[in-house]
This record gives sequence, structure tokens and C-alpha cells, in this order.
Amino acid sequence: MTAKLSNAQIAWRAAQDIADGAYVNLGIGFPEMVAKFQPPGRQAVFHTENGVLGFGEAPAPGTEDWDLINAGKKAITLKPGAAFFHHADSFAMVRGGHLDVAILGAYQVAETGDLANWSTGPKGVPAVGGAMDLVHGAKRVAVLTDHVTKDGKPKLVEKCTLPLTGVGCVTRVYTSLAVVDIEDGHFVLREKVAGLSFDDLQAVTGAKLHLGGPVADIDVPEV
Amino acid sequence: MTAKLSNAQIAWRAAQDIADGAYVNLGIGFPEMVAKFQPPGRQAVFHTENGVLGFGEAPAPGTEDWDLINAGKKAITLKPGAAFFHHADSFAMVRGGHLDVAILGAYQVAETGDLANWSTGPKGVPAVGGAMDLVHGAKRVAVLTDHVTKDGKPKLVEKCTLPLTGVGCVTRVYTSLAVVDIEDGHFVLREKVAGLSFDDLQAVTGAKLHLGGPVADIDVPEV
Amino acid sequence: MDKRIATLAEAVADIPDGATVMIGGFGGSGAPIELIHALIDRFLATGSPKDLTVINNNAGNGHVGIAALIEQGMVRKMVCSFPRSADPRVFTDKYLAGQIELELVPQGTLAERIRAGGAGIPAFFTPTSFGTDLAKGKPVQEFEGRSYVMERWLKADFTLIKAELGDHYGNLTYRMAARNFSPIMAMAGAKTIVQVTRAVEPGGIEPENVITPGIFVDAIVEVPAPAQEEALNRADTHYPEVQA
Amino acid sequence: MDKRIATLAEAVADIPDGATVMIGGFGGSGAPIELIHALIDRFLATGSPKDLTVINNNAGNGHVGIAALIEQGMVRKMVCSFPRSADPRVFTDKYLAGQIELELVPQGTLAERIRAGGAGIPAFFTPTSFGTDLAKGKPVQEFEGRSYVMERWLKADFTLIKAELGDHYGNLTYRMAARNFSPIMAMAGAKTIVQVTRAVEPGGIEPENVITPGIFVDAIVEVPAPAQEEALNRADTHYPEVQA
Repeated sequence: MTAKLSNAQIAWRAAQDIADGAYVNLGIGFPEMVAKFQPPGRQAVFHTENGVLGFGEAPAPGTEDWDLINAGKKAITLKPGAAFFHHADSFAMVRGGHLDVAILGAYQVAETGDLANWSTGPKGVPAVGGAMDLVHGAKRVAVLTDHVTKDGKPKLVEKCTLPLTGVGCVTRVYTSLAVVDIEDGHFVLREKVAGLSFDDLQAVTGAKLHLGGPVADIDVPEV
Repeated sequence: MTAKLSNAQIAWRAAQDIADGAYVNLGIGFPEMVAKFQPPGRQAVFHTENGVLGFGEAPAPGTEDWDLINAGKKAITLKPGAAFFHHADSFAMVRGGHLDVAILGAYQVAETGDLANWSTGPKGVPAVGGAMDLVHGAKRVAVLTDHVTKDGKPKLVEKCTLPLTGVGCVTRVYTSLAVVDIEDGHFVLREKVAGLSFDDLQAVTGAKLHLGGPVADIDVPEV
Repeated sequence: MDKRIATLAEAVADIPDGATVMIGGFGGSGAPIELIHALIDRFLATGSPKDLTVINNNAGNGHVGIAALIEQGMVRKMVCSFPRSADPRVFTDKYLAGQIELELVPQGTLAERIRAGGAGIPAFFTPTSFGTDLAKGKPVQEFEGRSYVMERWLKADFTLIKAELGDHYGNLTYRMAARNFSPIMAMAGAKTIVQVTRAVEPGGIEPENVITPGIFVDAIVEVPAPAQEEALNRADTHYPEVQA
Repeated sequence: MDKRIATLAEAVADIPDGATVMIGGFGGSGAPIELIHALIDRFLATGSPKDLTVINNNAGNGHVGIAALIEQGMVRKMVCSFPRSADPRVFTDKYLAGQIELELVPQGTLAERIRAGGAGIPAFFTPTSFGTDLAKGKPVQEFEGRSYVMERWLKADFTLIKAELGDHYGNLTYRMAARNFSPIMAMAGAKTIVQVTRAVEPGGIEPENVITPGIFVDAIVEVPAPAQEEALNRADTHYPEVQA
């Protein structure tokens, strides 16, 4: 079996699709890595739900200011031209369609664009945060995910079995094995890792993969 | 017939009911005079729809800054502790019940508390401004008005015949002849100008005046 | 990422016939006079844009700014709360002659509809206008025994506003009460074009003092010492200048 | 007109059993730790207030602030978007034991419901949560072919927040991202109590830089050098201090 992409490589691949000057929200956790891989010459503006636009890298340990954090409650720094605003304004940006891209994690993505990423079921304490707003606000909602679950089950499915975050909201999925667009209720394969056959990829995908043109090899460096 | 109060005297009387520290919006025109008659030791904070809280007197002629105006487009000045905000926040203050008092002019007030003060009918250009918001937002909505129209018709009526600004919103009316509360769909007479009989006042009032206790003489200085 | 545009003419070059345009300002305070006049210049040179729907609290004063836009016949419809003013003759004459449409909206409802447009809220309930002629035909619903009117969001194809400081990313501050509708109109315009009195480098505005974050802004053009509508009208200015 | 109160104890003295209380902060940023602890002190001394409904984005961290409030058994119900966190054991334990209620609200809907409460908007429509479990039982309506969920305003009997500067009239500024929910919670509380890091004279805040106008504020109490929740938790602080 072909090597799959690391989380960092998935994030790297997603970063290549972000235009200069784009306003971007990155989900808590693994999607946060996307910020590190902006191509040279391009500068996105990062938004965090708790009211900051234009933040930069994490501060050096010991220099954190805990009034300056992101939605994941991690310390951040500011770039010149940053702005603070309150939560209602922050979600006006989200819901009002002002973000160009939101990049989120996923438990499951359906071929209809449905996303499940907030709850693994009724046990434990439920928590939703800003995900349900982000999926209905950003002009483009992309997902970063391993192609399959830890126990090998498909995460790209015909219909989500876990509680939904949003209906028909995802337009592109970056996985450890492929780049897949969602168009008219279908998964359309755009790129796959080199050496992996279409049939092998289909075998670990829970819904039919369509072809919408030539399928490229994902071109990702070691990162 | 007894002398009626001047507009300035009506405004003076209304000013006596404004508590220290109250947040107050004064309608364009004659109600603006209320600000001049605050009793010594009391300081209200004046709100204007176009995004200023805590404004003061008009500037000396020739010193106007036309970026600093009130809802009537008249130049104003600021007091220490003033604040600027945008129109949606301004009407959040109004609609959200944060103003203590709104004092407006009227064409007609009904015993039900209905107010008509924005349109004299279908001819001409209609204009409504912020009046319809103010009548539903302030904790107390008072009206200043001549007791009768220029041609002697009652302005305090059973039912407004002119287009309504709001339904059941007015709680007190300061007129050139009386101070009248609106309670449970009735006009309740509180004060009247000295020397005017109840019957003479009732004769120029378009709905029944009720008594809810002793009726005082309006005690207003020359202003 | 640099949103600066060199000239007023370029800034307004893309506004097409039939566009819905929000224009900041309350009376003359905050009115982006130079942007409006650039639009008139384009119309006089090319015949476009026309058939505009203009959203502003008022309907212009005198013969400059929005009044001049109306006077040139570029405006099909006004959406505003208070089309009456000290010298509204231009709008009044066209309105009474049936040459311009008017959608009259209570001021707070106008502000909230604009904010809703910018915030992705398609409809909301307000007590304002319940039981009045302005609520006719609108859905009414009761909450906790009180009646409210349902109002819809307002959006625009373009927003034209004036700000005080603007950095290259479009972060803005406003001067005093010139702020009024501009921050919410910046949110509700698909493309928001701003004349700033002073363009500054990113970092030139304290992050805590930014009033409109750059995400709501598409283009800024520097116009130092902008004209003040009230001053123009006191001098009886006409735009374009009447040839003797 | 002077809204200053001398002590934290006086500031929170009027909050009754069963009150709905909005508390500012997102995680530790902006959390009014001293006001919350004053509430705990009162409870320990008098047995009140209890049965509180607390509205905050989170459900507390560690054993200070909101977590300590929950740990003392003062909270009947939490309304929040993200009750999970690095150390949410206090809430989690009580929740799984059925000792505390939870109303889970998407973060943007929580913010908008609070703003609506402050702005006199009893209900609004949002695309957020449509088709999900969190929309169950809520009215749905279509606008321009897209489906939206109707959400209701949120108000509070009391709001407790932290601000940076506060003048005697209650005008406020906030420090960096500590702003978060505080300005809208200030609007939505029937009585808003603010701990300010520095009290200034009226005029001590530029009118253009006021973030929360004083009309939304009822009381301010100066707390210089306030504790930072994150720092307290990194030091494994418990409130009240555990007696050895």
C-alpha cells in the first residue's frame, strides 16, 4: 500500500489553494497547521471566532499574553493591521459570507456535502463551538481529514451516520490519500497520492468516486 | 380663558420629571428645548439617533463642526464622557429598552396611548425617521404638544385619525393646558393650568378626562 | 492585499446600471461627496450608471452629493427613513412627478435591516411599526404577548462610504458622528468602496480602535480634506458646476 | 450619575437565587474572576445566590472562576457553546451525574441571541444548525430558497464582565481579545456590573474609542491587576483556597 500523507502534508496541500489576501478561518487542531504553509508571496488574513483578524504565529513560550488567544485558547501574536471586535461582529463576518475559506476537521463527510464534525454520539459532554456557523458562512468550506478512521472505516460516505454539523456545506476534501471535490451531490476525484490505484482508493471510500477530468498525483513535499 | 403655557413652559414642565442620570432622547424641534430646563443638580445624558450619547449645547455660530450633529442635523457639542457608535448600536439602545425617556411631539394622542406624529396624510413626501423605533423602545414615552390644533381641534382624542406612529406607547402627555397620564386606556388628569375649570378643559379634549386623585395647578415659571 | 486605488474614477468604475448602492452619511455628516461626484462624472461622460437604487437615511440636500445624483436622473429608487429636509427640492420634485420611487423605512429598522444583510440574518422581528401603515403586508408574530413585525435584510451590490483613517487592508476609523450608517453599510455591500481622509500603513490604527475591520472593505481611495455637504450647501454649490 | 461602587461585595450583593447571569470571557480571556469570586464569597457566607443559570461560551476551567462557581453547587444550568476544555472536570462530573443542566448553542447563534436580547429583537433567522440536532423543535423558514432556523433572544438579570478602562458613566474599553462576548452581554443584562482594571474620569476615554457606551452599564468597580484565569490554572489554583 502506498504511503499516505501526514497531517502536515494534508495541511500543506490545502494551503496551496488559498489566494493572497484571502480571509481564512482554520478549525481548532490539525487545520491550524495550514497557516504555516502559505506559499511565498501570498499572505492570507486569519480570523478567529473570539474576535481577532490578522493574527500571526504563536509567541515564544513564557511570553504569552492570555488576553490574546485564538478559538482554541492558544496564545497568538498580532501582525500589523490586525483588528479586535466583539463576538457578534465576529460571527457577522462568518455568517454574513465575508470569509473566503473555512478549513475544518471532520468525522464524516457525505457526497452531498453534509459534514459531521462535532459529536460522536450521545455519550460524554456535547460541545459545538463555532463549527455550525462556519459551515454556513464561508464562501468555501474545505475539510482536512485522514481518508479513513483509526479503525479503517471510510470517512467519505454516502450519508453521515454521526450528528450533522451542516447540510450540503463542504465543497472540497483534502485527505491523507486524495483531493476530492463535492459537486452536485457527487465526490469528484481531483488528485490522489502517487502509486495508489483508483480502485484501491475507491475501496476505502464509502461512496462512489466520480471522475471530472484527469486525476493528478498530489504533489506534496516532505514537511 | 386662562393663559396657556408657551412651548418653552411645556418643555420646562417635562424637564422636571427627568431624573438625574436618566438616558433621554428628545424629538426633533420643540422637544429639544427640554434639555435647557434640567433642574439644578440633575444631569441627564442625551442620546441622538445618529450615534452620539452625552452631547451638550449648540456651539457658537461659526464654530460648528458638521460631523458633530444631532438627529435634527443641528450642530452640537460634546460633554466629557460622551461616546460615538454606529446606527445599529444606536437603535439597539432605543429598541432594546435602554433609554429611560423619549419625549416626542404629536399630531394626535389617543386615550389608548396610540400616537400619530409622522404623517398628516397621503399628500407630500412621507418621512418617518426614528420616531417609530423610539415609541417602542424607551421605558417611558412622553409627548409634548399644544392641547389643541391651530384651528382649535382636540389633539387628545379617543382614536387617532391620522396615520399611527405606534400603538399604546404613550404614558404621559404634557400640553399647553394640562399634564395627563395614560392609564388602562384612559386619560387621567394630573395637573392643569391655574384658573382653568375641569369642564373647560374637558371641552377642548377629544376623550373623557378621568380623575385619579387631586388635580394640581401646573407650577411653571416664566421661561 | 493592498486595497488602495489611485483615483476616484477607478474606484467607481465597476458600478453598473441598475445596481443597488448603499451610501453612508446622515444628512451631510459622513456623506462621501467625492465618491458620489465621481459617479456623476462617469455618468456625464458615459451615460452610466443609471437606474440606481440608493439606500441612505435621507434623500439628499441642495444640489450636491445624493441630491445631485438624483438631479442627474441616475436614481430609480430611494430607500430611506427621512426624505424630507431643509432643502430636499430635488427629491421632492421628482417624487411628486412620479419620476422616482420611494421605500420608506423607520430609521432603526433601516439600520437593523442593513446590519442583518451584513451579518447573514435574512429576517428578524421588531416591535417598530407594528400597527402602522408601514407594517402593511408584513408578517406579524407574537412573542411573550407582544406583537412584532418581521423585516427582511437589506444588501447592496456596492457601498460607498467616507472614513477618517484607512490602512492598506481596509481597516477604518470614522470622525465623530460621521460614523452613523457607514460601519453597517460596509458589512452589507458586496463591494465596499471607501474614501479615506488619510491612508495609513497597516499598524497605523490601534487594533483596539479599528471600527470597521478590513474584511468588510474592498477598495480605499485617499481624499484628503473632503468636502462637507453642509458647507457646500451653505455656499449654494451645485454639482456639476452650472456653466454661466 | 457616578456608577462607581467601592467594593466587589457591594457590586454583587443584589444577585438573587435563581438569577440568570451572563458572564463575559472566552476561556480565560476576559473572565471577570474577581466578580465571580465575590459571588462565591457571598454564597459561602450566606448560602446565596444559588440555582443560577449562567451564560458563557464555556463551562469553566480548573477550579477558579466559573468552574469554582459550578464546583460550589451554585449553578443550576449552563448555556454555552463549548463546555469541553483542557480541564473541564468540574462541569463534566456534575453534568454526567445529572446535577447540572446544559443548553448547548452554536457559538455564533449564542452571540447573536445575546445581541438580539440587548437590541430588542425577540427572534431572528440564521442558517446555522439547520438540519442538525440542535435545530430540533425550532421553527424553520425558507428565504430565497434557502432554509433558516428561528432563534430567540437571550437576556440576563445580571451581566458580569471585565473591562480595561471604565469612566464614571460606565463607558468602557477592553484589552485585546478579552473583548469577546462582553460588549453584547453588557447590552443584554438588565443590570450590568463591570470590574474595570482602571477607573478614569469622564473624558478619560476618547469618545471615538468607547467600545461599550455607558448606557449599557449599571455599576463599575475598580480591580487593578486582575487575575488571569489561565495563569491561575497553570498554578493549579483552587478557589476558595483549600485549607490544609
